[in-house]
Amino acid sequence: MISVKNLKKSFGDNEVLKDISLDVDSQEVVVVIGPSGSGKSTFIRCLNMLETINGGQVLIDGKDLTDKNTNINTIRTDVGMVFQHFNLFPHKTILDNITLAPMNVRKMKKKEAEEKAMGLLEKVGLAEKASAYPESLSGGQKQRVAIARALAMEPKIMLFDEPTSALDPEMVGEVLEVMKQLAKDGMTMIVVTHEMGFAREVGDRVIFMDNGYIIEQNEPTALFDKPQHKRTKAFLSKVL
Amino acid sequence: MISVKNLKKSFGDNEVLKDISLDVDSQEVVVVIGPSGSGKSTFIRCLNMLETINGGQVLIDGKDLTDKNTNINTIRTDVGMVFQHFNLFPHKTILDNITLAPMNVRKMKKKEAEEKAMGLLEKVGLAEKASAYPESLSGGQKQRVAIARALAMEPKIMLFDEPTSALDPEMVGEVLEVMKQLAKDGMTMIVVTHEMGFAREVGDRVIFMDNGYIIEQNEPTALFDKPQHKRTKAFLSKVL
Amino acid sequence: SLLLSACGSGGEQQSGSEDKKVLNVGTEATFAPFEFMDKGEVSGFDVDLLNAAAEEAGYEVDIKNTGWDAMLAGLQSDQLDIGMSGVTITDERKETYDFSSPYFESVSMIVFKEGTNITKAEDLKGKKIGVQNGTTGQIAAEAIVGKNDSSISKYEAAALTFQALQSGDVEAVVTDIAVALEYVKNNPDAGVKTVSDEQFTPEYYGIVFSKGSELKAEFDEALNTLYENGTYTEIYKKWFDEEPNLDVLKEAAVQ
Amino acid sequence: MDFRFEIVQDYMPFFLKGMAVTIGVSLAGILIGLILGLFIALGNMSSNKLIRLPFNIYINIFRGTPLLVQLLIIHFGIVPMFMSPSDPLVSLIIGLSLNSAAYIAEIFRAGIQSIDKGQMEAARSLGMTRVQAMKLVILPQAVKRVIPPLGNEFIVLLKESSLGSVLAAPELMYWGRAAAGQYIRIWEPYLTVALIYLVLTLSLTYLMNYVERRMKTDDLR
Amino acid sequence: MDFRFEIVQDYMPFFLKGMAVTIGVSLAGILIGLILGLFIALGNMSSNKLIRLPFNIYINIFRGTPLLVQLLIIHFGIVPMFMSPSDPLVSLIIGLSLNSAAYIAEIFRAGIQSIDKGQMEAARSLGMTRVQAMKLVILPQAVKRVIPPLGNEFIVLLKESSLGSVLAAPELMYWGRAAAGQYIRIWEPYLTVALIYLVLTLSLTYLMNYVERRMKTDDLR
Ligand SMILES: Nc1ncnc2c1ncn2[C@@H]1O[C@H](COP(=O)(O)OP(=O)(O)OP(=O)(O)O)[C@@H](O)[C@H]1O
Ligand SMILES: Nc1ncnc2c1ncn2[C@@H]1O[C@H](COP(=O)(O)OP(=O)(O)OP(=O)(O)O)[C@@H](O)[C@H]1O
Ligand SMILES: [Mg+2]
Ligand SMILES: [Mg+2]
Repeated sequence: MISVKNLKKSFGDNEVLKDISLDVDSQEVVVVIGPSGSGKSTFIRCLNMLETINGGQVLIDGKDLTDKNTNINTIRTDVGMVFQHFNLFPHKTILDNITLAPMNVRKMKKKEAEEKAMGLLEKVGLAEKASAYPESLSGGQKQRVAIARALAMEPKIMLFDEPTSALDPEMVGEVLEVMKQLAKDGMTMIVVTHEMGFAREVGDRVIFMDNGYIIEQNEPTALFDKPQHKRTKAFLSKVL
Repeated sequence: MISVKNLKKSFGDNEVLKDISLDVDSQEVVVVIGPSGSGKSTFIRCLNMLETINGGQVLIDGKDLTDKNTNINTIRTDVGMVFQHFNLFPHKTILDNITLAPMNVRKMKKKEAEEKAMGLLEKVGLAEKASAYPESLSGGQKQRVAIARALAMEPKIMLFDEPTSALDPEMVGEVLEVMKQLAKDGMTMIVVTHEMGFAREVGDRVIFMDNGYIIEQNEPTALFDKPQHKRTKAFLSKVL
Repeated sequence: SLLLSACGSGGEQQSGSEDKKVLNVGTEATFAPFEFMDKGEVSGFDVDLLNAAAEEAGYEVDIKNTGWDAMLAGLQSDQLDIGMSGVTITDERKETYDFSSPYFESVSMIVFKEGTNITKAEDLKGKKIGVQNGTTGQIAAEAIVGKNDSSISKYEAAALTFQALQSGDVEAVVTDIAVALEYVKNNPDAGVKTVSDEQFTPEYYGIVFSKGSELKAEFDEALNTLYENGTYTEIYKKWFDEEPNLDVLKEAAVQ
Repeated sequence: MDFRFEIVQDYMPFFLKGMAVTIGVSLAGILIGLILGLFIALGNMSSNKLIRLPFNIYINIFRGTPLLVQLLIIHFGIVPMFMSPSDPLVSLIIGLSLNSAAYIAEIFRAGIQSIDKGQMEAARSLGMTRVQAMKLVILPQAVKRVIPPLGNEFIVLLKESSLGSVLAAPELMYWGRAAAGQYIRIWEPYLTVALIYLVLTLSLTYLMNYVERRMKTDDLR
Repeated sequence: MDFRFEIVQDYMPFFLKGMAVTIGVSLAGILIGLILGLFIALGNMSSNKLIRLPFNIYINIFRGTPLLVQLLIIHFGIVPMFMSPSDPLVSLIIGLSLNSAAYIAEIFRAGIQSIDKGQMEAARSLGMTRVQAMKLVILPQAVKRVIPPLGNEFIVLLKESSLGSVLAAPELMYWGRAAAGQYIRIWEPYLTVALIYLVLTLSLTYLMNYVERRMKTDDLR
């Protein structure tokens, strides 16, 4: 599904991703952890070309992102993204937030898009908020809408960049619940998170990144309980 | 040390604190928990008059905050405050951040203020950063400086408003460590936090607020393990 | 402070009681050939005449290019003693200021592009006319087509008036003969023609004083002397290359 | 100093006509300026340096030279090429539009850049093109941010339209100058004209504050 | 159209002198405007409505009326009370200062209000008075934010100083008008003058961009 080979990315002189290789299978849930500044966000942002790639190769569902003939907008409809700060469109109702891209990118009919959106809102438990504006929602509700919005494009892969770390603690659970359901439904997911409970329960694999490299990867229990690398140990000791 | 009687506070029509009464002894560490919007921040901001009080009475070390003759600036030097977002002064070095108030409010000599500041930086483990600017520090380091800055005024009470919730997880520990030390040294503290581990280990008492009221208070173990009130239970089930 | 100022000016006693009094004069030096900046120096017919008249009346004059608005405000606030800027004498204006007896007969002239059908003042009717705001040209044109008629455009400076003619904004410019000729001299290939008409009633320029100024009488007398002793004629010929008609001025002065 | 009210009275009909013209040309100027300004702002934000260049030059020239000179060039140099005889009102509107477009472009740019980067990223990550994201997500939000500075720009324009008097466009200041020319008195006409400008700009300011306050209340953050 | 270069040549020394005056009065105007503007901004941000009122009126009047009228009133109404005869340069500097102060006050207000509220709260919570917090914490940070808009204001001032020609202050536009009056031609003097203004404002723009870029590099966030 996703195949990353020797990915490199720099901002100016700052080499943020040094040599990342990774394969993710269909329906796999990969959790990425690592200290702040290690390049986690940059890595998943490269996967839907929010950052330009400086070296190496990324294949999404067989399509090469570094190939100039690849249409990034098509790729992006295949790769949904959920951000730490939700990034809902504040001037649109919840329903319009969700239907905007399907109607304008997929050229879906309004009625069809809205039916679909209502289905997704049902799924994330927010059907009654359809006509509200984002500002009236709590953080947890916003993030669930953001997930529904991404799903409306029927992506094959979902990327999550610390989806719960801007939330008040009592709202973390509801978002993780939605993500668990998504994983259960067979979505391919890459999740940057500090929620170790989620990683343990849902993750098929946990990747520990530091300083632009993948230092260690393993099944969650194995990685958390028996980290092999010194840096992994040091990090886990602080966070767990 | 602190005595709050029937405290009331509204923003316009929105009554945020409805009837808060609380006594805190010298050297006591009180942890305040509760859902978002319950009024925790507003409550501790009332204690050093960052919010004007609409009703009731607050005595700090015997001085009545609602009395017009009370000099708030003097009260504030007795009550240190640490904010969620650090609020360091970006245009000043770390050392100057700490010496600014002692020199200008307490009219301390520069040399004396700096010696004292270095002592405090030593205590929070950041002596080598004295001449750095805040932007070059990590979140955890910033918050430790903010604590040192508050301590430089030699307050009798320290207020903390979610001091670790803007931090990356691997930096939470270092800040809590400093706070623990402070508690051990006998500082009177009121701490709004979601770090239940800290509450358990350091707190003398935990207060659960909801919707502008203190719903329940008890020793940490008692409150966490046997919450009496329905709302307390509901909240704890989400967060623990 | 008394002490200080006494110390400061210790050496030089002001002994100028015998020096001539200096009069402050304002002008808007954008009205060639009457007054204009000749590379930094205010010069023109008005300047020479005023200098001569002042000499005659026993004054010195300090002529500054203050600009039009500033000249008027200066007169009204008594910061200036004299305004000398080809100012047309009208009854409306006399309510606010005192004018010297007329020192120049301003006859208006029509300037138009070659090919425009204008032979006399009446032809202005139905045409778009450009004038310089507040000048004799404006008075003359308004006498033909009516006050503040929409066919009249008032420009701030002579240069703009002629530019408007060039760009076709207006079909005719009505202005003082001297200004018209000065324009033709400076812009020989402008492709314009001029025509004058007896129907334009002559207007007169006067030196402007604030209301009730004692200077008026002295300068009237001085002007008279200049008419008599030939100085006026000399200055006139220097700037306009022809003999002045002194009788007209004297006659107008009587009215 | 005496103040002759009858001068004000005499010229009041002209002042009122002039005021209407002033309002008209300013409105026309800001409206055309808005359209041009948006276009220039988008051009000036292109990622391609060569596309940016002409827009940048445009902005610098129109912000860098006195409007008076711009008006003269437009009226006497450019408009006559398309229109004969050239009408000073047309030239004034063109001049104000082109000039305000340069300032409005900068207002739009600031407004667009003040929208959180995450909005563009979210839109792009949903597969929208840059243009779609601009049109559907960024601009609708930027509109609110630019209303206060646009209001200011309108006030500036209102006052600057007084330069139209140089072209003999019959706006408020033109009639003020005409009155001053007739009576060769400056205070009566200029103070009256200043008062009218003040009334216009203050009304605008209050209108703006009202709009801003309303926008804040039903802010859809 | 023929362009008579000798006119430009003849008047070049005067244009250069005028340019120096233009730069001088604009500099003086912005410097005095800065001091006044800061004072007005602080007054206009007082929590007391009655204290705010006069500052608010000041700002509205100076932003709401044409600078031309302000200059006339200052030169003929106010300056003569202290100085006789009043020097047009002095009046021009006073007028530009008072006018720019109103705009600068708004720039300062925006700058101060853009500083995160937490900064004031942190300062107050350490026991500083409002004045101390302003002086030690808020203003030093606001200074950076206001530099770009102040640069713009300086450019505006530079161009508006051309109204000094109405008072016969011998700045750049004055000499442009003088040349136009002497030769009864507009293009040679006005285009030259416009070019000089453009050079001045462009130099300033580049200087400003340079300063902004430098500030970004050693930004002490
Ligand atoms: N747009 C950018 N321009 C320049 N540098 C950047 C940019 N984005 C990220 N960086 C730098 O790249 C490095 C990695 O950043 P990244 O956001 O990928 O880390 P992260 O692992 O997601 O950290 P966090 O846990 O704090 O989100 C950091 O040093 C950061 O400063
Ligand atoms: N300055 C203010 N103006 C108006 N309303 C305010 C203001 N500050 C807080 N409120 C309101 O007061 C209520 C309580 O806010 P407060 O910040 O005290 O809650 P909290 O318990 O600290 O929540 P959190 O955990 O999110 O920090 C909220 O409804 C909030 O919207
Ligand atoms: Mg990140
Ligand atoms: Mg809070």
